[in-house]
Amino acid sequence: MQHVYANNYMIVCIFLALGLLLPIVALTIGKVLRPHAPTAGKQTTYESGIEPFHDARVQFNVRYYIFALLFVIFDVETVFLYPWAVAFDQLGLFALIEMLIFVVILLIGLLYAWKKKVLKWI
Amino acid sequence: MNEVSLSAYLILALILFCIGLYGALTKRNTVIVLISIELMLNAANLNFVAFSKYGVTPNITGQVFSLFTITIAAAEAAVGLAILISLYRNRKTINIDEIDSMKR
Amino acid sequence: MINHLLESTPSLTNFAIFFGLATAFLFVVLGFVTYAILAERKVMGFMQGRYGPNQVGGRWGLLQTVADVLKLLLKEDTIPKLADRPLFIIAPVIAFAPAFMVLATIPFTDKLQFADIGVGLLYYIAISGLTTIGIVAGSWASNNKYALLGGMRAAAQMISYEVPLVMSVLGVVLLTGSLNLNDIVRAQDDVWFIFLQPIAFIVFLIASVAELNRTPFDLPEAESELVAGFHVEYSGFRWAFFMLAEYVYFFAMAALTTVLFLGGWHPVAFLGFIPGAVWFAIKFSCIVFLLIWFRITFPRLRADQLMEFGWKVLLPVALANIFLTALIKVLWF
Amino acid sequence: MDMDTLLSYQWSAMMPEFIILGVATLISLLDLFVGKRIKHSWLGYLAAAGVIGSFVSLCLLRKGLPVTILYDTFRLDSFAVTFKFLLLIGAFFTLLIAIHERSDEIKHRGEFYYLFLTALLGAMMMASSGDLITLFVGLELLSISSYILAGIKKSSLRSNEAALKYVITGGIASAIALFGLSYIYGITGSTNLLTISEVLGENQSYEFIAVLAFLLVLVGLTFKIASAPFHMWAPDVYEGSPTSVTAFLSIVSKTAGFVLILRVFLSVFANVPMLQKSVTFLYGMQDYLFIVAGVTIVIGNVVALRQKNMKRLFAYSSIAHAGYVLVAFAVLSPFMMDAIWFYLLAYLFMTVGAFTVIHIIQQQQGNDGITSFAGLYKTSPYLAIVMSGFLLSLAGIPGTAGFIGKFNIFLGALATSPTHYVIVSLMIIATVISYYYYFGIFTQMFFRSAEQERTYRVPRVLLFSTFLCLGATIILGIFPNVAYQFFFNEVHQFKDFFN
Amino acid sequence: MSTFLLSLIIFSPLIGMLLLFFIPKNREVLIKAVGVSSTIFTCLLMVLLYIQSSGGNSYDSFSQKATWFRFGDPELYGKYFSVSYEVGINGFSFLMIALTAFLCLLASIASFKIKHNWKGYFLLFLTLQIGMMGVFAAENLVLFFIFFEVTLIPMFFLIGRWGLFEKEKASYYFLIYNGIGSAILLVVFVLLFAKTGTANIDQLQGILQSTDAFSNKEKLTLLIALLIAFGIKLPIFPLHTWVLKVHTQAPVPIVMVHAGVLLKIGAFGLIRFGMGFFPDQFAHMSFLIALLGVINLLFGAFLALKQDDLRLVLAYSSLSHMGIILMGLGAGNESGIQGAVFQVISHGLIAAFLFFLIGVLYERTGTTTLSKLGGLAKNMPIASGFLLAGGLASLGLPGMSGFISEFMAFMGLFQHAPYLAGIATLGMILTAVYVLKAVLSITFGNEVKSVEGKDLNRLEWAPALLFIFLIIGIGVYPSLLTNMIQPVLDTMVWG
Repeated sequence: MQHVYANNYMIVCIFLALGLLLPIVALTIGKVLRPHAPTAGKQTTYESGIEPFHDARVQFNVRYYIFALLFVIFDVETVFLYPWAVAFDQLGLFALIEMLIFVVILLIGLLYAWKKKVLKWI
Repeated sequence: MNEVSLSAYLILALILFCIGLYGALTKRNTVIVLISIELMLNAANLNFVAFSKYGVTPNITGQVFSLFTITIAAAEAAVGLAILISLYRNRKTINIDEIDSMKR
Repeated sequence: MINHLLESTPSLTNFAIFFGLATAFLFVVLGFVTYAILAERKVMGFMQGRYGPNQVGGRWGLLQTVADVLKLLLKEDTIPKLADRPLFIIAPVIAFAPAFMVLATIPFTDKLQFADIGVGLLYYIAISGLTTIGIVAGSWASNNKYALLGGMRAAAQMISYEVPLVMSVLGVVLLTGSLNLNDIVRAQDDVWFIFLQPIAFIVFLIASVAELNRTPFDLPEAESELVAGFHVEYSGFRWAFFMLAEYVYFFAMAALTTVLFLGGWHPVAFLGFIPGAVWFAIKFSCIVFLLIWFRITFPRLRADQLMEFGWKVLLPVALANIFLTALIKVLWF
Repeated sequence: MDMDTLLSYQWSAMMPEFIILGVATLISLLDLFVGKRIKHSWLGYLAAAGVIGSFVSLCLLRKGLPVTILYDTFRLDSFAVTFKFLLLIGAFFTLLIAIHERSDEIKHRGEFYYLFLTALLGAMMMASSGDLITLFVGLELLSISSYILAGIKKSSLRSNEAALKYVITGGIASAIALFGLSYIYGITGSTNLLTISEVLGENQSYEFIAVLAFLLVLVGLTFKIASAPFHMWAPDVYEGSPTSVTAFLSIVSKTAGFVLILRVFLSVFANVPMLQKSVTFLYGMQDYLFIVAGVTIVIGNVVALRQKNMKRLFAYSSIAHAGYVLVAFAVLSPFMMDAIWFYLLAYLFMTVGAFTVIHIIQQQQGNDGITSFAGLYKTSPYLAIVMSGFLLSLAGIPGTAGFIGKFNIFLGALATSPTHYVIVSLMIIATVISYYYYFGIFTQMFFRSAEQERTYRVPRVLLFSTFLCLGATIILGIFPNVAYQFFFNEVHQFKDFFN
Repeated sequence: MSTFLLSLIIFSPLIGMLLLFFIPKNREVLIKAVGVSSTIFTCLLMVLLYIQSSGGNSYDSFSQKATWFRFGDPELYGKYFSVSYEVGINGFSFLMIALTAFLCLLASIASFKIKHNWKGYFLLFLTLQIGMMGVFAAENLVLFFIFFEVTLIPMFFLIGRWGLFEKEKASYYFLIYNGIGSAILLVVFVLLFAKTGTANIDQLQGILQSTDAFSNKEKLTLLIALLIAFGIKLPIFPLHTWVLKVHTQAPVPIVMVHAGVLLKIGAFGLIRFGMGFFPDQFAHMSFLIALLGVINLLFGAFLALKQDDLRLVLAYSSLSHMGIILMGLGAGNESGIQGAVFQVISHGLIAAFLFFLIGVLYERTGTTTLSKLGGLAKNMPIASGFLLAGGLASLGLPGMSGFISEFMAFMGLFQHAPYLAGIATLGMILTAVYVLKAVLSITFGNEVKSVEGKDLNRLEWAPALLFIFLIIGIGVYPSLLTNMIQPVLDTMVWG
């Protein structure tokens, strides 16, 4: 059984290796085949034909970050939901109530964000 | 692939922890500092999980603990970033050395 | 045979064999992508009352995509001067590798599966999240306003829909009691989860479309406003890898939907004599067709509609579904 | 875990926590849905009422201890009860200050109050935890809530900086503590405090790791009490945060930190023998505790001499006081519990009172430099006299609670072993040094004159709370038996701490 | 009645404080009247106590004891520390309390010159009085320490708020020096308390002498610590700087009390604890103590000679006179100790008297600089007469109280260490020189500065006369005091 476990993860590693290898190999082959004639014009940043002005790394609307924070919270919530769901048969009704409390608290958080107009995009 | 021994995990965790600590204490960019803190927390997680599997008395508690830690770490990171954003709005920097409006 | 291999001691030979198999599979996937693109164009053409590709490779345009790929391979590769070069180069790889990795755990039939790991579903979800990093990295490295905008949108969209996606699957997990994809398929022996979990299925489908950045949720690459979104500066094969990643995800997501909701390789009622692989292919194709159909039918959403829909509708619905399922399970089973 | 076992638990033991949680939820919902229509200070009074309710329910729970529920992760023993009293009283007074924070600075009043309550909840969980997990979760609940509280003045740069520094140091500290906890779990295979103690007692083959874990946890936990290796956040955070939050940090959060230290170290390490030496583990580690305490005392008092900002000064002063309490712990005397408890009680009243006065003056003068107190005796004799009471107590002058607290610590230290005279002398000398800066405030209040004449309006609630605090400070100083009697008789003793 | 009388005396200023509390702060006359009446009330109670003690013979009935609070729990730890409220007096402490009450009365009269904030001033002044009387009456280490510290805080405010130009600096000097002193004292007390489990002074004395709870070395260390602690208060030579600041900067009534009583707490403590707790070690160190006394004497005298400010002259003279106390104590025999105790009382009176006069002088002339004063006898003959009398008392003219104490102290020291005593006589000569130099230059020297105002008024000469009366009274009829302190001395010298 131990071997099955190890082998399975070896496969995963192989997939990772292949996933990395394919682009590398393909791009290397491409390098051999494709022409290489850079000009200044080709290397400018594309900006619908006009000359690019100031740095592209502009400041973003804070909403993006707030959504990221929301995501972190709710994604982590699933850290608890998954084990609970898997073990739900053994846990029973009480675990359901417990999880309900937990989720309700998080829902209040969502509600909070909603009410505070955080969920409104732009 | 032989069974990886406990000490390997512990050493890895210790290394991660030290890297995190070093980063947290020396780096000037606040985001990197926050990431370093995450690294430290995750080193502890690694310890918990390793002990939970290969420890003196293997049991599930360590994994449960690490679940809690993950959540807490996420909350901490979220709060930290939120504070950083609000600071950035006022101060326009995330460089920890420049955050010194209160002189000693 | 594969079981035997799995039980043997891990060794270099094993590694070689697995590697060979995986490579073979990689080519299958590449083949699928090739023909999926063709199929998409064909179906689009059909629905829009035109022919679609019909020059290269005969009347069906069978070699059209191959020709496209070859063209891309030969195309000059330009990297903008202001770009962050190392990040620019590595971004497509980051985007592609997880897309292929997730395929490792999908059970196509009860025998044809690469890695049967206990937390297959979690693995899929965890790994698939990584692609976002590739996209954001690519957009950041381009140092281009359209690209950055597209990348940020992509990130926002993908993380927003990741939550309902993950939540909707929980209904299935609740019914199965396992994260193993094999177990999930086996649990659908009698009745597919699409019937037990219709809400979850709908949420999952919508969220998966958003995750795939496909119309009607293709804001990150909205041609009419952002030119091409995050990959505007990419050309040649680097661009191809973004596209490839997208289509491999398409493949993976369709396969996952099949596994989770359509009973995987299980046959319909009495048609058990047809092999599982065929059943899987049929269901899989249906999903693929459905997604292509979406693309042609629906107009693109506005960004605000998109985000608000995800957080205000899908997430509560998914959560409600979880508790409905749990409640039903406690009360009736 | 089926329904019956769960229903058989005595859930009422968690009543105080439930009340706090319920009120916090209620406030958040009220704030969301009717927030615009009600006066925001009502939310504050609601929160205060919740604290009082929790206090009352805690009073009702005093009998029939200890109660342990949820597989010993939550235990309500007399230790928890007595220290929760401190937490609740402290939270109550800080809430009163919070209600009077200027509304143009703190816009999110609803959040402000329920974060207060959740932080309090975390502290209370820590007091009652019998398990490393609940302990850590409580700790982080407190920490994370207070990070936000420190930064609640969103548009104030200083508040932002305070919060950021707090997050970073707090994060590092809790990571270090957690790393230590992971080793404790590793060598014992349990997260239950008492089980850990048992296992450690039986199996001493991992003593090196135990020592490492002890030190890591110690270093991590010093963050909460703002003592030596992790004290540097305190001045900046105290200065930058709103005064009510500063008061909260220096009272509730610090008390919670000591609760945690006592909980972890006493229940885990107190009964564990040490291999090389024929003493218990905690005695073996005593030197480290002394170093931490001594360095804390010296840093707190010496650096405070140079401070020109009231809140900064109080930050250093609170560091110094943490050092004093650590001395009480480090000497490992049998009087430890009551000495710490009494000192924290005294510290609570005097600090909260002092912060209330600072708050009033800062609010109406817009300046929290030490010179803002100049001529206070002229402009507002009441405030000046009340403040003097608190300062005298902080300096440990007889007749005030601070003296009795310190005296108890000295007595405990020297009664345990005369060799403790080193740390005691250090502490006493440091106390004399502290006269210098405490009396510097007196100089401002009584000897100097104000730059401009102004009158201070003291809100009625704060008048009441300062009066109460002053009364308590003096009564505890003259009749300390009031508290000691309560401690020894009313709550029946700490015998239940170790089983 | 008699059980509570002592406590009543100690806390009697509280009544005045309570009254003051309700008087509006701009009612100057009323406030002063209440302040003075309060001190008179205390004095009356002292007289009552003297009568009740059957003329100063038995003080046992005044002892009072009540349990106060307790550290630790006997059931729980098996060990606890109980602190009681214990007050009691013997002849010596009775004299000290009487001196305190008397000086406070006169100082409160002198306080009429205070210019502002009378209410706060009297509140603090009365607090100070409680502290001083409590120190002498305390039978318990903790109580002693509490009263000791209670004197500290009012002094800080009184100096810092009502003092002269450098008042803040002076108040800080006072605070920090005395803070350190009390800190050392606290360490010693807590050590004793923690080790023996009792804080009662008599019991401790018994325990320390009968058991070997402390080794000789520890006892010696403790004694040295006590010497430093009380040496700061007394003050002993290298620790004296703060006294100069206080004497020059503090308001006059406060200096009166300070020179008269507060400095004596050091001597009192040294006798009570140093000699009482560690008699053997004290005897062991007697030469050192006597030497310190001689150094104090000479140092103070020499520097007093050089000063141009009357306040500083008197400050150094106080220092020098404290040396005599140390010499007496260092001699360790009956006459030495008697001299020391005598000196405590007599210097209390003389120093207070002289500072009282300085206050008058300063009010009239606006200066205390010797070179700016002179020819006072012409304009203010009565004041000059008092000044001269005070000066003579200070230098130890026979027939005045100073003579008795100095004579006895020297006699004791001659028996104990004749050479040292020989050197010390030099100090006596110097004392005569500087006192006469200062006093004569003021009274008969060239008139430098014109004096505004008249000679002494009723409120000034009456107290002065009272001072003179007492000083001469003791000088002529010393057994008035010796009878009272004899029992104390017996226990101290013969064990």
